Amino acid sequence: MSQLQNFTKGFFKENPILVLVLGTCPTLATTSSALNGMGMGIATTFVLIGSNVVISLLSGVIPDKVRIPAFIVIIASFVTIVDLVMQAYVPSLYETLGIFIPLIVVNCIVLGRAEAFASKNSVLSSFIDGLGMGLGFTMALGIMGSFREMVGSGSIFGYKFISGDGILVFILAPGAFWVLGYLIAIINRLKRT
Amino acid sequence: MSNLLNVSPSPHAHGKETTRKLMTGVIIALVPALLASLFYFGYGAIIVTVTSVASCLLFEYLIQRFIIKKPITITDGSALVTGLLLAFNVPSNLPVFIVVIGAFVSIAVAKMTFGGLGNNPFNPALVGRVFMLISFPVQMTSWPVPGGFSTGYTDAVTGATPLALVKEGLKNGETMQQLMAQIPTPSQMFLGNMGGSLGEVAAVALLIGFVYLLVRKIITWHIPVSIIGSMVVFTAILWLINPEKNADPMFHVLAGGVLLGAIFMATDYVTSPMNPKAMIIYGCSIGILTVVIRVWGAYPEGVSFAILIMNAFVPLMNAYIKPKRFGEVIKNG
Amino acid sequence: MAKTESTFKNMVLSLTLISLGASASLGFVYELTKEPIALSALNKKLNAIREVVPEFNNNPDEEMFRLATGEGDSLDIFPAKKDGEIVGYAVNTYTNKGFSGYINLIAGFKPDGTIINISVLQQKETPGLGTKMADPGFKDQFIDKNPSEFQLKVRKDGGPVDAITAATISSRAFCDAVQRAYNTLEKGGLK
Amino acid sequence: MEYILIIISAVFINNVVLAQYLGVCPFLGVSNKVNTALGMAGAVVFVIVLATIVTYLIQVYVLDKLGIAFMQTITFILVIAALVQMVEIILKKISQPLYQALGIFLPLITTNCAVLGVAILVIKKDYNLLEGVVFGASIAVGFGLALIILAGIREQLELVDVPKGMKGVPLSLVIAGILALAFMGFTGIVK
Amino acid sequence: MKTFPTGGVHPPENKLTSNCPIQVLPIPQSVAIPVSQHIGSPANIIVNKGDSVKTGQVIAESKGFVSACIHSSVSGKVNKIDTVIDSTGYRQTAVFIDVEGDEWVDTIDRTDEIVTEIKLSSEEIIKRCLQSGIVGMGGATFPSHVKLTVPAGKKCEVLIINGVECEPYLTSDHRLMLERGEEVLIGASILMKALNVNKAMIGIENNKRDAIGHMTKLATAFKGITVHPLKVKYPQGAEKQLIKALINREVPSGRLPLDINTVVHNVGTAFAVYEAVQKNKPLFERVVTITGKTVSKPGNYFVRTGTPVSKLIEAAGGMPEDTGKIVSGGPMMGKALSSADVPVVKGTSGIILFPRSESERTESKPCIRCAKCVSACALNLEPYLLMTLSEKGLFERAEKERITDCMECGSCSFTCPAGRPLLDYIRLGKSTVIRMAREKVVKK
Amino acid sequence: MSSTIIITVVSLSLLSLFSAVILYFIAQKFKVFEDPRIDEVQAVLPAANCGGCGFAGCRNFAEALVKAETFEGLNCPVGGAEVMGQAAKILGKEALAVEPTVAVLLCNGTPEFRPHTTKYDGVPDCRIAHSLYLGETDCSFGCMGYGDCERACTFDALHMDPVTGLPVIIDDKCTSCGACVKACPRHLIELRKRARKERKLYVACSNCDKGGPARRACKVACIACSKCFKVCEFDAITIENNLAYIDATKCTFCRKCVIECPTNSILEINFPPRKPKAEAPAENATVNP
Ligand SMILES: Cc1cc2nc3c(=O)[nH]c(=O)nc-3n(C[C@H](O)[C@H](O)[C@H](O)COP(=O)(O)O)c2cc1C
Ligand SMILES: Cc1cc2nc3c(=O)[nH]c(=O)nc-3n(C[C@H](O)[C@H](O)[C@H](O)COP(=O)(O)O)c2cc1C
Ligand SMILES: Cc1cc2nc3c(=O)[nH]c(=O)nc-3n(C[C@H](O)[C@H](O)[C@H](O)COP(=O)(O)O)c2cc1C
Ligand SMILES: Cc1cc2nc3c(=O)[nH]c(=O)nc-3n(C[C@H](O)[C@H](O)[C@H](O)CO)c2cc1C
Ligand code: SF4
Ligand code: SF4
Ligand code: SF4
Ligand code: SF4
Ligand code: FES
Repeated sequence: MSQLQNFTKGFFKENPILVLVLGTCPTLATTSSALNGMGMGIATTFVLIGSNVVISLLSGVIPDKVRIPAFIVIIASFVTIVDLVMQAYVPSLYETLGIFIPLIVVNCIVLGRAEAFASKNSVLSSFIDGLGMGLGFTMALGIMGSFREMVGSGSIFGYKFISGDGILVFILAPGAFWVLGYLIAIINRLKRT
Repeated sequence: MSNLLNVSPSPHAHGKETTRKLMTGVIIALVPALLASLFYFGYGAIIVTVTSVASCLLFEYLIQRFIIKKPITITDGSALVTGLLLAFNVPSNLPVFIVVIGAFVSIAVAKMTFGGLGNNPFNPALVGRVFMLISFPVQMTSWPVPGGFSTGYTDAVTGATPLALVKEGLKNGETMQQLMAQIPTPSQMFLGNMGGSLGEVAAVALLIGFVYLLVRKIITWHIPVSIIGSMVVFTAILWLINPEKNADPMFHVLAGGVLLGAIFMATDYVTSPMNPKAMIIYGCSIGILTVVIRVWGAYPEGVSFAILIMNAFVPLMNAYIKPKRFGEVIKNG
Repeated sequence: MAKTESTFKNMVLSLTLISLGASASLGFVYELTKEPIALSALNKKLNAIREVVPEFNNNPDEEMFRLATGEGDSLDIFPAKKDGEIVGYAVNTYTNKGFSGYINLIAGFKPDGTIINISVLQQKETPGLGTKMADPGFKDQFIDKNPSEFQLKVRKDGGPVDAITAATISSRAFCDAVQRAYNTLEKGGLK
Repeated sequence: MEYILIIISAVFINNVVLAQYLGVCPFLGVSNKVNTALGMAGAVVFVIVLATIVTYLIQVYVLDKLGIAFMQTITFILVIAALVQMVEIILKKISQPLYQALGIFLPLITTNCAVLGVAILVIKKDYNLLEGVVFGASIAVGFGLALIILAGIREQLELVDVPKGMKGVPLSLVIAGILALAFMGFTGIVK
Repeated sequence: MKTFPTGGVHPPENKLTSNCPIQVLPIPQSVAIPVSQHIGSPANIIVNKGDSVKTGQVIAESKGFVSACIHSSVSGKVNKIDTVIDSTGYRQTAVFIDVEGDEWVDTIDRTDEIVTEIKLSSEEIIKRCLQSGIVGMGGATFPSHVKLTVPAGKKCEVLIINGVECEPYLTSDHRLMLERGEEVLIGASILMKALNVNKAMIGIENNKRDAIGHMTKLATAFKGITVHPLKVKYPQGAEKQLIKALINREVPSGRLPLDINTVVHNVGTAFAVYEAVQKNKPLFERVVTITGKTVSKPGNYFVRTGTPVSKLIEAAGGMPEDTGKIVSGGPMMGKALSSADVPVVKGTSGIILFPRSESERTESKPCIRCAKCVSACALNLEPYLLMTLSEKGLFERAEKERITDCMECGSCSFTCPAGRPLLDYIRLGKSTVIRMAREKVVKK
Repeated sequence: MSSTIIITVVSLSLLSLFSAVILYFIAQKFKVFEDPRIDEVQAVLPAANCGGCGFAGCRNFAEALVKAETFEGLNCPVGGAEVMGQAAKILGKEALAVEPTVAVLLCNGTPEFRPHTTKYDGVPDCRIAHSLYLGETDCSFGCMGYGDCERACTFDALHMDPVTGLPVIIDDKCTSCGACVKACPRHLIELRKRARKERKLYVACSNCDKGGPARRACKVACIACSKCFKVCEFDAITIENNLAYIDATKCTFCRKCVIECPTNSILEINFPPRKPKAEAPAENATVNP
């Protein structure tokens, strides 16, 4: 696989949310607006890249039996770093994303990539994989966030384009579930044709 | 084709009922309530009803035609029933665009997503209504006061429903006795002279429909009776404990959408249990949940939520509550 | 690359080493971000205060003091000073009467008790209804009003405040919180 | 009363999956059969209660004591991972039937964000140990409730023809959305 | 008025021929007598091509316990032994006889005199039933001697005579009770004697008031026999429902009436038993209703077995132009025939001709989960579920849902507003489940 | 280094140490032995999970293969010899040569040859129609055409021809899994040995009635006249139950029987056209390409 394919697969063919349906919780929770969604996406991307690189570096020395705990430690460190950095420099975003920043650690995408890709591939490939997957994730969150924000509050990236409210349900839980559900259905449909 | 003999497995006879006839029956049963709503809310009621029915039919048609690509079945009448009931569940001055959005959610999300008639686990009209209630709380909770047939559409005088009055009053620390003066009398409520969704106000009209449905054997008594029965029992207990803070059972039954819900919405075949035992459990649960939401929850009215919540349990009930099969118990006689 | 065998020694060793590396770098990042984190927390507070009082050049957070409400608790008062002179007080106030209970506001008062501005810090009201209390459309009606003559009551209760449509309860609660702040200031004699 | 409110709130009003968006992956994944859903629900209750206790103790007696609260994420997840493994083994040893019933779900639980989420929430909400346990158990019960309902509906839908593209995850998500909508009816029962 | 408690439907009765006295259908030129006219193993043919036979002569002997003898219904020459498509829808072995005159076996008492006194003992009666080829005339054609042989350890307390005739259109039992009431009652007494019971109950639906009146009057002369009017409801004639209606006992699932100490026999069977025992006349003739809304001369006929259905149709004024379906039996449980050449057999209770407009099924639409099928099922099964399960091939679950209890009454398909072919699939599931169970036993 | 860092390092290392130790013991104590070859074998199987091998899915079959002494009676019809060879290599066993087969339909009763005598108005399902009666034609053995076999085929190898009403098997796609054979209530589908160029020669009829009724029901029915039996020099033809059958393992494709058959019941498929009198069979052959 060329590095380009390696990079682009995360956007459509193996999009972590829309195709693999991993990491649904942050997807649902943080996409009440486009900015929040993308913030979450970027935080995850950082963790993905970091853990992918480190794991592919260390994969030779980690014995199989402690592979998972070792990966978890590595991932958790990056998550904590993101946590601290965001708290320091983007406090308002940090507050809205709340508990979902530490929860990146259990996001199946991260561990999944570590297991399935980084532990078996070169550092460069792993970096690109992490970047592609992360940006794919960010893109999906961005799409969901923009849609929910547009319909739910009548604004886009915080700029209101209608007076009054949108269709509130879309920024609440039911809207989150529905938008993701139909998005995946559309992707399924596109995939078939 | 030719004049060959037909051969098919038995039975060779079929009853008169068809899906369409049943749906038509429901529509006929809804006519008294529709007339009552015209009488009380004027042409706002017509605008809302027509919009709702038309959009339900249109959305069903469009989805079947262009998305699912299956035979078009809008003539079976189920979308019409959904449209009518959706309209019956909203204030008569609801802006048209909200009605259209609600109809879209009812048909597209709650019904066609699952493949259409017969498959949906949740009552489409109620999904639409709750969606609108949460999305457009302001519009969905300003109720026109009955103003007679010539009431305008947008300029109607609004007021609170009896349930909302009681809820807010109790929250403000008023006693039931003080509130009694503000709410309509039981006979006014029975006839439907109060604020509320356009189809839910006239108890008498709904009961006429109920009798019709029973006589035509479209529904059985189990669900409506157990809903109302359990509500009466539960509210009576609360009322006897503290009549200062709790409304009487009569009020609870007549106010709000209990009758509409119990007779027409909880009984929706598709989303209700399939055997009498389960139906009674389902009905009682709806009754109790309604009271819980009304008395302790944020919403003054809980029927819609209660039915939707119990809809979710219907598949489990169908799977685990079975009728007693004939010959199951070995009787020594 | 030859895989390391899963022996006991290797397992423990590698895991420990990884943890060592991880924790060391974490500790390091923590040290690095400690200060910015504290700073951003402070900034947030100051920004909120800035929103509700005129320009100041002291550090209100450092000069913060508490005043009893008379209801058994106390409120945080942040004095804003320009060149050493009090230009206003930011009062961190609350109410429990919201539709969903607790609401936290910060209200700015001129030394004479006139409301400068109000900012909602925390609330759990219903989206689309109670949440509108943070919109200018509602809260701006309080600006430049002095609670001594401007009764903090909604129209339904006979006051001059226009309640949010279909959210009288939240509006009432809002008034209640502001009233509490005003009362506290008044009692503290700072008015 | 306090506890009852915690229970009602966690099970119905702030249901983990339907309102807090935690544990959505297993909610979607293990909900095709009522029986499996029951097994999973049991396993989650068990693990969450255990994890809540252990992480609570670690937070209070290690992290807070040593002033390294920022290490919460990494320690919690390690502890949970190890705990789940241990539970699996012990279960295998002491009760084969129980292992058979719950065992297969245990590995799934490590990456269930509900477990870590609850552990963190308990600390965030400043619960004491008992409250934390009750809260955790109720969250798990809420998870189980949502899971079983969805499984029931999906089992029924297995028997009818749903549009092809909607089959599986999309349909489950739409159902979850409607369930979330329905559960909003409980709003306000606990303030 | 008594009836069974749950389920049931009320199809339009259409009993067009209830006032048509039974006529005798002329003997046709040739007959084809299938050797399997009953449940159980087919009989062994004992005649050869070219043999001359007399009316009432045995042409095939019963083979095994559950089997019945077959008698020639005419006199004449055996033309061939070949296959004929019968009401099972398949080709079956049959004896083809060219009719010559009508010469009866001399042991048969051909007088009109009614013999009241029962001379034979219990064992002799059972033996006579076997020899005379008596099978259940209520539809299942189960060899009657088997039902009369009460196994050791079991006891019959009450005999139930099934005069319900709950199927629409059919009137053969009705006419038989009206015209041969006394013989039926003597037949019932014979059955009582064979079963060693002293109580018999005759259940008749209330749409046959004249028969109820007539039988009640006659029954006063018979000790232990009572007549019970029943509310009109399909499938009251099914034995489990009839027992429930009459004596309020439920036959346990998968068991026989005898397990709750009853035996059910049809009135036609009682009449055949009378003729066999008192007149020594084997079963080669029966009452058949020929009817249909478009039929010009519907009526009830005594028909010799082996007579092609077309002869009966001729007698009724010929086949109407627009006939779309010929059904043997009632509209609810009867079999559609693939041609009019099918021979009348012992179990043929009626032939109904449906006009084309009534012979097509309605389109099958999605189930609206109205539960009407559930409330129509007299056995409290859940037809909608059974259908789906067997449609999707989930036979194990279908078995758990007791698909094998289904008696195939068709009430569910009849009521379904969506026109779903419930019973078609349930039947498929039921037979598959039974086959699977049998295979399991064989494997073990 | 500040104290925080030290505390951090120490505590986390201890924690990791602790969990590593535990995990080690866990791994040691509770090893579950599962033959790794099962996975390997499963990996080479086609993953169609069609059950054609007689086991409940590919994994079960892999287990059976690993356990089995010899491969006798074990075959994956979908993967064929190739896959069985690979599996044999993994397990170090001998793969038995299994002759590749393909599904053929033993009925050629198109409406042209077999007129309809009734109209079936029940559920379009062969099993249901079969249990009801002999079918829309007078042949109680022939294809009813409601496509149970088509629905059973997971490889898209079998389709109902709307004109003939008979299933058509696409040789290339058929994996000879046998699902259709099991599905057909009339046992009309046979798995026959595959021959060069997909040639086939067989009696396309299953009618066990005697000649008269058989012929009346269908013009191309086998009437068991024995002409083919007599002409066959290789003992490939047997006649039983009023029906001729050609044993594919004995048949040499000499095609003499085809000419003999008075009712054209024997189909020859994928043969080069005959020179002199090709009309009758060729016309037949077009029905079932
Ligand atoms: C689900 C729901 C949520 C509500 N949320 C609020 C709220 O957040 N704030 C509020 O003041 N009223 C809220 N209300 C409305 C109150 O119950 C009450 O009806 C309203 O405050 C009366 O105000 P009005 O007189 O302005 O209509 C809500 C009502 C419902 C049904
Ligand atoms: C396999 C089988 C065995 C039966 N065995 C007996 C029996 O031993 N004794 C008896 O009285 N009836 C027996 N019956 C007759 C049934 O009780 C019943 O009368 C008969 O099947 C006709 O009933 P139906 O027309 O309601 O289907 C048997 C029936 C079947 C199908
Ligand atoms: C659905 C159903 C309806 C039946 N209706 C009648 C009926 O109307 N009259 C009748 O004599 N037998 C009817 N039978 C057959 C009876 O169950 C029973 O087999 C019969 O009365 C036994 O008597 P026999 O063995 O003398 O035929 C029906 C059976 C079924 C399953
Ligand atoms: C008795 C009865 C009640 C019904 N109630 C509703 C209802 O409450 N809401 C609705 O959308 N459709 C209702 N329908 C129509 C129809 O069943 C419904 O649209 C299906 O849920 C769509 O699959 C009803 C139909 C009947 C026969
Ligand atoms: S045919 Fe079977 S399932 Fe249907 S109503 Fe009759 S007994 Fe019940
Ligand atoms: S009667 Fe028909 S539509 Fe109603 S539940 Fe039964 S199968 Fe479904
Ligand atoms: S045609 Fe038959 S044998 Fe061939 S693949 Fe399809 S189902 Fe299997
Ligand atoms: S071959 Fe068999 S299964 Fe296929 S259509 Fe013909 S009868 Fe049906
Ligand atoms: S992201 Fe929450 S469980 Fe997977």
